[in-house]
Amino acid sequence: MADAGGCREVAVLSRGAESPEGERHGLWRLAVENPGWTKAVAGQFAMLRPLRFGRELTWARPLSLFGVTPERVEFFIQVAGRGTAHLAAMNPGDRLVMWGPLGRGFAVEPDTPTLLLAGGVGLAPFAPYIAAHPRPDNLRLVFGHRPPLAAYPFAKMAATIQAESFHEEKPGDLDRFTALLRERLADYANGLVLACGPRPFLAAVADMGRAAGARVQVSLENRMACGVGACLGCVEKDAKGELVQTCVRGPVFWARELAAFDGGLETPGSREGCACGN
Amino acid sequence: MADAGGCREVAVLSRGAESPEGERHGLWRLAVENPGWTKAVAGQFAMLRPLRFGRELTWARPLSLFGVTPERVEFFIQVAGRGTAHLAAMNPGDRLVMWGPLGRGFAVEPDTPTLLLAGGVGLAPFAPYIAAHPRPDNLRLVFGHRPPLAAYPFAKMAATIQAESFHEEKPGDLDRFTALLRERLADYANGLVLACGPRPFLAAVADMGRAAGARVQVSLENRMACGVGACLGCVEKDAKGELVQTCVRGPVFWARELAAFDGGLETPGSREGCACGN
Amino acid sequence: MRELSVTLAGLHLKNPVITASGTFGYGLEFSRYGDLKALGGICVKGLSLAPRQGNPMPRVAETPCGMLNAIGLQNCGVETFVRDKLPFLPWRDTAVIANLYACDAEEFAELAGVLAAEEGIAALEVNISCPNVRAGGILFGQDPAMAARVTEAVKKRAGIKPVMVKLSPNVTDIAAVARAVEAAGADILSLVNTLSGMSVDVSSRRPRLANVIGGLSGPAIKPVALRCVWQVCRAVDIPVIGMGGIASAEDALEFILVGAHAVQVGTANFLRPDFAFRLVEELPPLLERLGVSSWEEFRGTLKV
Amino acid sequence: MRELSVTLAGLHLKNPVITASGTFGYGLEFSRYGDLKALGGICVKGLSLAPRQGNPMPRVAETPCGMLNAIGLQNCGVETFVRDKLPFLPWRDTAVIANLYACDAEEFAELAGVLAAEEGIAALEVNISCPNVRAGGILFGQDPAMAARVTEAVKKRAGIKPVMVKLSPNVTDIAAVARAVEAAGADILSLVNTLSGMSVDVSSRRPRLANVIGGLSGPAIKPVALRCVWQVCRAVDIPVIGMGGIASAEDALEFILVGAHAVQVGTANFLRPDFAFRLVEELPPLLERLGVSSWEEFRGTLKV
Ligand SMILES: Cc1cc2nc3c(=O)[nH]c(=O)nc-3n(C[C@H](O)[C@H](O)[C@H](O)COP(=O)(O)OP(=O)(O)OC[C@H]3O[C@@H](n4cnc5c(N)ncnc54)[C@H](O)[C@@H]3O)c2cc1C
Ligand SMILES: Cc1cc2nc3c(=O)[nH]c(=O)nc-3n(C[C@H](O)[C@H](O)[C@H](O)COP(=O)(O)OP(=O)(O)OC[C@H]3O[C@@H](n4cnc5c(N)ncnc54)[C@H](O)[C@@H]3O)c2cc1C
Ligand SMILES: Cc1cc2nc3c(=O)[nH]c(=O)nc-3n(C[C@H](O)[C@H](O)[C@H](O)COP(=O)(O)O)c2cc1C
Ligand SMILES: Cc1cc2nc3c(=O)[nH]c(=O)nc-3n(C[C@H](O)[C@H](O)[C@H](O)COP(=O)(O)O)c2cc1C
Ligand code: FES
Ligand code: FES
Repeated sequence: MADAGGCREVAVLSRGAESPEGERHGLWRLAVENPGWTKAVAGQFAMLRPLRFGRELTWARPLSLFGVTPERVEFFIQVAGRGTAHLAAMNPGDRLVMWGPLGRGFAVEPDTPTLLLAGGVGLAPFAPYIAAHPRPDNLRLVFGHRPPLAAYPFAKMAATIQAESFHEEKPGDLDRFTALLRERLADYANGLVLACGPRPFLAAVADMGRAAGARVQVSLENRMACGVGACLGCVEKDAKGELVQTCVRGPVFWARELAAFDGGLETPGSREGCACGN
Repeated sequence: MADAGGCREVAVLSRGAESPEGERHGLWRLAVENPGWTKAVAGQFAMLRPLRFGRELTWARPLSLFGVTPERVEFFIQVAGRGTAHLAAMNPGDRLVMWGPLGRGFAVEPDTPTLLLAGGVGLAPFAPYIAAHPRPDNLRLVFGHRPPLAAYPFAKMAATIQAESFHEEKPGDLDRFTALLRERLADYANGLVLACGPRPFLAAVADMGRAAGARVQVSLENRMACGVGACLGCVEKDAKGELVQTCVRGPVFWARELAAFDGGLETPGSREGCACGN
Repeated sequence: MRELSVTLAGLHLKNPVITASGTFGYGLEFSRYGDLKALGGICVKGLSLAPRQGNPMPRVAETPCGMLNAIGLQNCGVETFVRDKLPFLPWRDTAVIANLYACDAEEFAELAGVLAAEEGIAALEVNISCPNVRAGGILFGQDPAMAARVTEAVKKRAGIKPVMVKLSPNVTDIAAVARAVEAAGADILSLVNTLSGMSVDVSSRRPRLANVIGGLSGPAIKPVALRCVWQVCRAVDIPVIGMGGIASAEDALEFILVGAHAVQVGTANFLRPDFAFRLVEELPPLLERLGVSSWEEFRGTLKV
Repeated sequence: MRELSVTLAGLHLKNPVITASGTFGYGLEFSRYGDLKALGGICVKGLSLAPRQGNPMPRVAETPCGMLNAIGLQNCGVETFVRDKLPFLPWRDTAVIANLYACDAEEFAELAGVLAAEEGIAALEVNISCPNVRAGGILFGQDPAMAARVTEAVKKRAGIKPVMVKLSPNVTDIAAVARAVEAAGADILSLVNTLSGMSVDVSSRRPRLANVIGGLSGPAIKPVALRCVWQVCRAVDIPVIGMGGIASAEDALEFILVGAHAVQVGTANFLRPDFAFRLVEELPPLLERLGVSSWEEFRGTLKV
């Protein structure tokens, strides 16, 4: 009935932190059975719903693909609330419902110098991106983080491409990080810039990237209920003013495609709405 | 603030079935930390609410005390629905909220010949009853069950008192079991009869016990939300026509105290009620 | 029980499972997760004459055993739907039900006229759980007279299509609204729409929905929905389609037991996108276990 | 934030946590689980003039994130309460609020008269979420005029006791009822009472409550309750006490944020009998974390 890319109940294969620091800061890897996915692109995501959610937690949680092999699908999770706390506490054999791979991933242009910009758990999609890229020498990663570096899978990624990290510890650090990003972006006129992280980070990257003449993609983390384009809960205004579902038209967009990132003034949401819950 | 008999969060110490048959039929022992209970009487119960109920399962579940030592409180659980399924799947270290000991237990009359009648998981309170009784030679147990005998802690109990079991397998068996009960009850004119099990079983025992001239106590398993006498959800009509909370006035009652078991015609519930949920 | 099909007021469903409006997109979004032909019916997202953008973000929030939404009826407009979506739906096998939203009775009628002409549309579902913009924002479905007026207007233009009116639970007396709508010519009633609700974040001191108020759906509301369906089934003679919080085959049968002919499943499609397909498959074994031999033998047989 | 106390219409509470009627017995049932003196207030089980037996069993059913009840207002009668229960409650420290139930306005007034004379009673809470037996079963709280009449009748006999009217959410327009009750002289409003709901068992084909219909409470209803409190706080000038589904300190503050002066906790007392006592203890650290320095600074400051 449903194809191999459909919705399946799968078991957890393993769960573990990158290091004791990861454990302490609620950063976990989770590997689950691969239900038969053959094609997946870095930047795509899956919806995961542990059976233990019961009826109390309604929605599955969207997570970026962190690794896909014929046997397993991997995720890298930061505990942010009740759902991710459940996910990060799953043990081998525990079962969850999963659907994916979903949405559109990052552009791959083997011969274009490509700058990867990650904030926090936004590092996740770049692991498979780097692994699948035909010309790792064309890639460069800048990673900003608050928990200690050892909590992240940064070292492995830095082993194959040029990579640097920035530890944000005190308030003033943010400005220094932004300065670092601007400096790096300056080298990417006509280059490709891929960004994943908190929304203010994406906004800053889009602005500075535009200024630098780079082509920028951002990966959005809008709140999602269905992940398949049906609920219209995750929409984002595109540059034409249309509201598009980030779960199917994204989560990765060209920054210039989106009203909030295209450099124009951000238009407030439509106000024609309706008081009924429909 | 709360005394030692109050409400406490405790950890599971161990969980296990009596035998593989017990496991197969969803019959489990659960031992949890003793939060400081010093006095407890067989027939009393506790309310147990695993933290994992979250907000989805509203009520704690009432379970008879199956054993109390200074270190642990034990229960014997039959999986009947979602709550008991959660309870029966708890692992050492898992936490639950527990309050008790609650209600009134069985009468102990050391020198009176006492017949214990248990149906299924209704066997649970008789384990501590037997263990605490000063004159086990005055006790006799008849135990009716559907899952195999090995699923229950019967053997241990039968080692200290006179005990027999009856395996109900086919429809006709119920009549033979009733006949056996009637035969045993005949020896207890002026004796004490304590019964715990499904309601129809209790009704039959009360009827036959009265006919035999025995003094009968029954332990009720009415649906309970609070366990402390506050919600008025668990009430039972007493012989005077008053509705009393089984959680505080019971769960153990003299059969003659209750309208449904005193041999009179069962009066239908009051119909003065109110359509509002209050 | 072999025969799952049910026909109500001329609307034939191969089984009583319909996906609820706004929770199943235009249907096609789910074709990857099951065979759309297996469903009894598909109610598409509320359609208006012109395309609508809906409310600002955030529009959805999770709540205990449920969710709030204030999508604001974003949709592609009836024209685009008819041209770009409907042809790709398996409407010869599965009843495609158009859910109608408009700001006044005239607009409702016009919308009905457009859809009445479409072979692929099996029935019209009139969503009266929305504010009457002309009447100061009170919902059509909260006033029996207004609800009746919309029903009449739609009925006049619906041609042979069965007209189903979808009731709001946010009323003092849902049976009164149901009776008014029945008297106005509705062929079928569907209920309930969402409960009016709200959620706030104490840290940011902001509402979790930009619209402040939204609609509560999911298992949390099932007891209210079931009560409404029970009351309406006793109040009217036309068939009723029940919904609200259905998250299992048992839940679906609860609605049939109190008198509904069919059910819609909404929020559960978000629990897993193959939910409705699985529900269709879970019904026969459950009916078997319960010893039910036909819908007639089971429907409305609650022992009270 | 050190000072948790709040005074509304002359009713002084040492903190804004009140246990809700029908979920905390007569208070004494909980003395084993905490110090009753630590609570802001205790609303006792609905009292009527004569003792009542209530509805037949079963009277309670569990639902997703909530429960249904149809106790039918079983209570020992006002006389027994005043004689046998009230003297043992710590009413000098904790506001003891009497919840009143009656079948018509006259009976309500009589009940108010009895309680007005009792020093130990801090306020009267009038439960109008019950059928007016004389008016064919419609609830007092579903009709603004009837609700106003009961309020007036009680107010006349209440002497100096603040009169709090408890609203039902089962209405089309709760703000209209609130305004009517305010105009009739109510000093405080409390809301919400339970949502009308139902649950059935498909195997036995029976309702899970003997009374068929009952009241839904617990976390499931919180979004509806919060919406009602928000709407009422914007509609009236008298203080409001919010309730419905509160199961954490955050939940309690949500109600204050939308404008309530205090909260009641009901079903959560069944989650664990020390719930209300713990809630009182959890408020100060949470307020600290949120940087709230006084109730005035926080109450009703939702940013919309
Ligand atoms: C396409 C996509 C890919 C993502 N990839 C990853 C990843 O690889 N690793 C990772 O740790 N996190 C990822 N996230 C974020 C992750 O989904 C959220 O942190 C998670 O859903 C929060 O759920 P919760 O129950 O733990 O928190 P909640 O208690 O529900 O909320 C905590 C915070 O998260 C926000 N939030 C809640 N639900 C969602 C949702 N469905 N989507 C986005 N935000 C939400 C809330 O508004 C709140 O601010 C991704 C999100 C998206 C949309
Ligand atoms: C004083 C007392 C002592 C008990 N001792 C034991 C014991 O030692 N071992 C044991 O296995 N069981 C015992 N029970 C029964 C046990 O509490 C129920 O089986 C359990 O609550 C059912 O919960 P559930 O979620 O698994 O089932 P549900 O899915 O809630 O319901 C399954 C069935 O149990 C009934 N039921 C639901 N809730 C309750 C409730 N709170 N009380 C009684 N019946 C209920 C339902 O009506 C239904 O028929 C006792 C009950 C009481 C009142
Ligand atoms: C995100 C969302 C969007 C909805 N949109 C519509 C709509 O456009 N028209 C409509 O009549 N009902 C709409 N509804 C209401 C559902 O169709 C259904 O009546 C309600 O959700 C209750 O059912 P449930 O608990 O199974 O979800 C919507 C519900 C949700 C959750
Ligand atoms: C078992 C039970 C009995 C109740 N009895 C009364 C009552 O006698 N009078 C009254 O005004 N409200 C009564 N209520 C309603 C509660 O006081 C409260 O308004 C409602 O449960 C919503 O709050 P909650 O979700 O915190 O429980 C009762 C509620 C429950 C669950
Ligand atoms: S998450 Fe539902 S449309 Fe994108
Ligand atoms: S269980 Fe609440 S009164 Fe007995």
